[in-house]
Amino acid sequence: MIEKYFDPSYIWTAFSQLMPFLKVTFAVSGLSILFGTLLGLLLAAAKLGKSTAARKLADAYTTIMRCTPSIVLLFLVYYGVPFLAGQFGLNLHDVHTAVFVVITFTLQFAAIMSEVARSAILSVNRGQYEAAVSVGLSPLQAYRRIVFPQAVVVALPNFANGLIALLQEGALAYTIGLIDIVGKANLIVAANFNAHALEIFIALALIYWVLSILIEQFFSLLERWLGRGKRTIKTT
Amino acid sequence: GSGDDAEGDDAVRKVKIAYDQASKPMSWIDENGKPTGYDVEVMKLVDELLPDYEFEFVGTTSDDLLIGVEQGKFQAGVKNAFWTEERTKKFLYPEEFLGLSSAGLVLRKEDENIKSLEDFASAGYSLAPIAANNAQYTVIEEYNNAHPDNPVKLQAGDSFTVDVVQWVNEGRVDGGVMIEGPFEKQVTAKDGPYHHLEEEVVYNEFDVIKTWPLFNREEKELAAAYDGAVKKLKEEKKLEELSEEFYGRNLFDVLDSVDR
Amino acid sequence: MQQSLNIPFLIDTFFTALSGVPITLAVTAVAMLIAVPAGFLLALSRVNEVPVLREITKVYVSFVRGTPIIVQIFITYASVPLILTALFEKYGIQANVYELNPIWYAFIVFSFSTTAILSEVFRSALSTVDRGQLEAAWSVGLTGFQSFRRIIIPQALVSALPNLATATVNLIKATSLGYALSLQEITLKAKVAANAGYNYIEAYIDIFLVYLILCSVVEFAFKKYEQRAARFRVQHV
Amino acid sequence: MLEFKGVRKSFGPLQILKGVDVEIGKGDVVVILGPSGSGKTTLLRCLNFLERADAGTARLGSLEVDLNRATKKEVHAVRQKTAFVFQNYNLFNNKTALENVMEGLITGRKQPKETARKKAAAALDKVGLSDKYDAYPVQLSGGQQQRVGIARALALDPEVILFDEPTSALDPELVGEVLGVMRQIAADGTTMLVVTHEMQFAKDVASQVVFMDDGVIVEAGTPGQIFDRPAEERTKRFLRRVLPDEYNYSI
Amino acid sequence: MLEFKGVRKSFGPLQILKGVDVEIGKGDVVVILGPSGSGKTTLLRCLNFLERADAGTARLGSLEVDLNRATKKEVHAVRQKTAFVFQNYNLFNNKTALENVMEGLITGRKQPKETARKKAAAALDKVGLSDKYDAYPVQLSGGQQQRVGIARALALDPEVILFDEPTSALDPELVGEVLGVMRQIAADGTTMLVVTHEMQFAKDVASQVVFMDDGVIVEAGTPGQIFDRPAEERTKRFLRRVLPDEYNYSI
Ligand SMILES: Nc1ncnc2c1ncn2[C@@H]1O[C@H](COP(=O)(O)OP(=O)(O)OP(=O)(O)O)[C@@H](O)[C@H]1O
Ligand SMILES: Nc1ncnc2c1ncn2[C@@H]1O[C@H](COP(=O)(O)OP(=O)(O)OP(=O)(O)O)[C@@H](O)[C@H]1O
Ligand SMILES: [Mg+2]
Ligand SMILES: [Mg+2]
Repeated sequence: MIEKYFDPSYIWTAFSQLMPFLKVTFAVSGLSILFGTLLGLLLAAAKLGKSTAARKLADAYTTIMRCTPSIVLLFLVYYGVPFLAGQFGLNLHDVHTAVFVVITFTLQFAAIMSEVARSAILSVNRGQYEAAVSVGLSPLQAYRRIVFPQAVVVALPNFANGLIALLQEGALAYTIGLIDIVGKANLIVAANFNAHALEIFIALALIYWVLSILIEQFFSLLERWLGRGKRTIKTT
Repeated sequence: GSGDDAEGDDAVRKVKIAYDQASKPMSWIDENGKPTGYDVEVMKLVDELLPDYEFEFVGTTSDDLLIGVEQGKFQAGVKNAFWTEERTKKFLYPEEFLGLSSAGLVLRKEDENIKSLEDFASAGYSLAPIAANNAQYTVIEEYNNAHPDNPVKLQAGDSFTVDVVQWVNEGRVDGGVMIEGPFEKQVTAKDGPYHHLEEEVVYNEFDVIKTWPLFNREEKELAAAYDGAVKKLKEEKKLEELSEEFYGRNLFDVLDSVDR
Repeated sequence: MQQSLNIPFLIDTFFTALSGVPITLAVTAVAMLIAVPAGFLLALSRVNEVPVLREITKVYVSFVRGTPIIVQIFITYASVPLILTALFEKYGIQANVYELNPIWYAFIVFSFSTTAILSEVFRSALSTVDRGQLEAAWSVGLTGFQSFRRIIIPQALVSALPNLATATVNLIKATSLGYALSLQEITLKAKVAANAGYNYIEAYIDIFLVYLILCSVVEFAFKKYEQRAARFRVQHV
Repeated sequence: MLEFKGVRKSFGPLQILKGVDVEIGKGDVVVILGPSGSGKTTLLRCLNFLERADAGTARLGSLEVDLNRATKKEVHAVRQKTAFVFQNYNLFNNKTALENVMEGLITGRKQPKETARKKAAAALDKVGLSDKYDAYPVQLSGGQQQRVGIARALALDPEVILFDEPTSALDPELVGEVLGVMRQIAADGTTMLVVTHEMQFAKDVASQVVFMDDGVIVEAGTPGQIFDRPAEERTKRFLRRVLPDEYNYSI
Repeated sequence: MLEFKGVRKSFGPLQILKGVDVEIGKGDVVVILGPSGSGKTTLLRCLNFLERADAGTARLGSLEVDLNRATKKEVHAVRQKTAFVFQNYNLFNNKTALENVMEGLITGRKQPKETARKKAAAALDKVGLSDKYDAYPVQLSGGQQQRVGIARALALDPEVILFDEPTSALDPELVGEVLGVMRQIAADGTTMLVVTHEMQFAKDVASQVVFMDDGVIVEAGTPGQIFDRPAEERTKRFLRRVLPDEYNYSI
């Protein structure tokens, strides 16, 4: 029964067909991460700052993002943004699909990132800041030279997790017609009249799996390199 | 049209024609990344006949095509669309249909005798899920509304994951709605991926249905221009050739019996 | 050319979307019921360094974390029937795999992925409990099993709760991909309703609202429970 | 009463205990002194099987076990006869003071809940915590937590209580509190083996003082012998360094 | 030299400092004693603006500031003239010993890197850490970390160094190390304000001893006055409790 439908050779052909579209996946995730990180840092600053209104707003934003499935957010942005723009007489119809995908995942990643940054900064003992100002650094210098370098090390693993999560949520961009690797897989399946879809999906899964392992490895190397001061030396 | 003589002519209007990029053989992106398929090829011919217009083909999902045409992102779209009552409220249908589509049930060999939706429903059989935005879904739904005492079990799903021939053959469902073209290419054709199942599944046509391009409601002129062009193509039997090429059968032979 | 929102439809479809909540919750509940004990056992296998099982768990967790859930759904939906039929044929079991309601696939996929996620949640929770707690339990004469049941697990549970809440919320959100399994949950129901009049924006606003309400309630419930379970951590002095 | 012989333990290449013998009579209070890293904690942990010794035997009343090869049952039996008071308390964080003391009685010793509650309350009263039954560990000060730890050990009514630096995590004011309780328990005739840096306590309470260094017992004797007339150079050097009246300011 | 007046501070409804005045001459070593919770740490933190006092003024040489309303600039100026040695060290975890000491000189005082390096090395040498320049804090023992903390303060060449229980996180052997260094610094004529529980150090080194309780200064005087002839009942009670030779065993 299985032999009738399953032909591993499709997996290999699928690889070569899918690979060229990795660059779309990378471009879209890369931009989302870049913008999402920037927005996320702003949100984190709001959450840690003195203004109650800004903090409440940032918290509410995070809750909403946490509670919205990616696919729903994707559609809301894709259809909602041009719709709203249309209400103001703005025509966004020539904007490329990828832009909406980037907007969606920027919004989502910012929420993840704001929590990563917030908890990382909080994890740096307040004494570090106090010691810095006590030797005559200004508060800004204390953050820049003492608190942030330590927070970055703490944030790295969570940042990597967020990155992997984003990459995977990005797989849903095919639903609005983006031809990244999942979109391409969709096209291959369609070109085969939906036959041998399983093999294509397996190829897709393997690509994602390898990617996420690479990301993990990269970040654990980075962490070791950045975390020199945290190295624990076993002393007797 | 896209003819060389039109270059630089101010009067030429560029319009976006969306097509479903994953609906072989009606419309899809070929190995070279170029749009093709019956629906697309007809529109290319139309383009050639319309010197005042230049068509740009935009591949997308069928959800997006519907919303995009409605919102005016695209001026028109082709996706092997049937005519339904609801759609007339959102879209402009032209006078002239685009092509014909044979809709049928894919069944196991032993169910060969089931020839219509009524038979299928009476047998209490299960049907493969159909994407909710697909007109096939509406066709079945309309049947069900007309036969409340003998409805087909209809389920919405995702076209990406449903391989009707495999599902029927496996026994995962008892039958599935399919357009003849894909079935042809998949099973009947010698190089089809399921040619080895030719003796196990059958395709029983229950209807031949006209398919239409969908126009944005503002595009009355474009639709009229289209009407003129298609009329001419039909007279030249160009469409029958394309039907033969993409569906392996000239569906215009049975045009007389088509009622929707 | 631009229309405004279809408000009556928006309201009607909100209730249609709401009617998908029981299915969403059923899938969530079943996945959790399976994943909590299974994930815990796998976490124990890593904490206690059970040879082969530990390696398998690692690969399994890495696969689930490394691949999009939609791809996991595609694969499961395409392969499980094939595999089951082959097995049934081989062992002569008379059962029809294909009479399965799609909800069973949802149970399989989401239990499979949630188990992996929870095994990580529990592993890190167990490692937050100080080893001294175990030693103290031994020193007052508790056996290993008693120590886990009465001292370690209650404490690990508390530190696991926030992550458990996140996992639950993520699971609820992930069921929105059930459309690929023809699962009659919130998203699919609203989309089918939208199809009649092509009111997609309204439908997605409704879906968004339903998830927002659902997840907020779940988060709130977890917070309340956490406060109760963590009373031993609250300082009243 | 309690006797152990030839206790050896290595961590990897590092030999921590190099053959230690100690004998304790019923009602004795034996204090172990020694510099940091000399193996005092490791010795106590081996006796309670929190670490597996590489070699050595222990005799506890009539029970004789091999510290290396003891079966699960023997380990359990030893733990039932002894109690351990941890340096950093190790109270069960998820249980109140009373529940902390009851846990070993109910789950470990299978005593009925009511009996356990009575015993636990009595033990807490003894260490002066009658008003803290329902407090969770985080709600207690360091000295109070350490006293709950002692009550938890006491309530088990063990043949020996092992104390590992019971005051080193406390601030100077709380030290007095805890040592006071221990002194009283000693006066009640409980057998105790105590690792501590509190010289005053050793002088006042110990029936025997053992000085350990580098994994061996250097010298043992009454407090008078050890503090006033130490025989070994190593002991003298150590005492000079730690006795409170003689701070050594050179770096 | 350093003088502060009427320092008040509340946390919510809790009044911690209820008007504290202290005066320190150049080269003085002032030791603040007092039970836990009496507000000693809070006082030091207010002087360095790690907490904002509710009221009070400080005069540091010619600089006079309002502890409640000081501007950013004034705060910075005070911090440039003082240095703080933290109870739990608070070394910069991401910097080596040398970098820890250099940081304040380079970034805070804008000194050229080379000058900073020389000063930092000299300060580390002074506390006996010539061989630990490149060690990260995790690679240092508690006593060594505390000495880096002291070097970090010394290198800034501040007018006053504030010490908050510089030895309470150390084990008995390391205490001697750190007190030795402090004694030497005191002998060099550095002005110091020290919160500590080490009575012996207070006796030996302090030019003035201040006894605080419950947010007020109960009594101040020379070590001889405070230790041998305390005037206040509260001071006597406290000394009885903490002096090492007089453990109080009653619960
Ligand atoms: N689990 C372990 N693995 C490796 N080395 C260990 C372990 N436990 C203890 N050691 C080492 O064994 C030696 C003795 O440790 P132990 O805790 O018994 O000393 P101690 O006499 O109790 O010292 P202290 O007074 O500082 O508590 C130390 O050098 C320590 O580093
Ligand atoms: N940030 C804060 N919020 C609320 N209360 C505080 C805060 N910091 C200190 N306190 C309270 O202020 C009081 C005095 O604290 P402080 O640390 O100054 O005492 P201390 O004299 O240094 O005691 P110790 O000797 O234990 O260090 C304590 O009761 C403490 O609980
Ligand atoms: Mg020890
Ligand atoms: Mg203090």
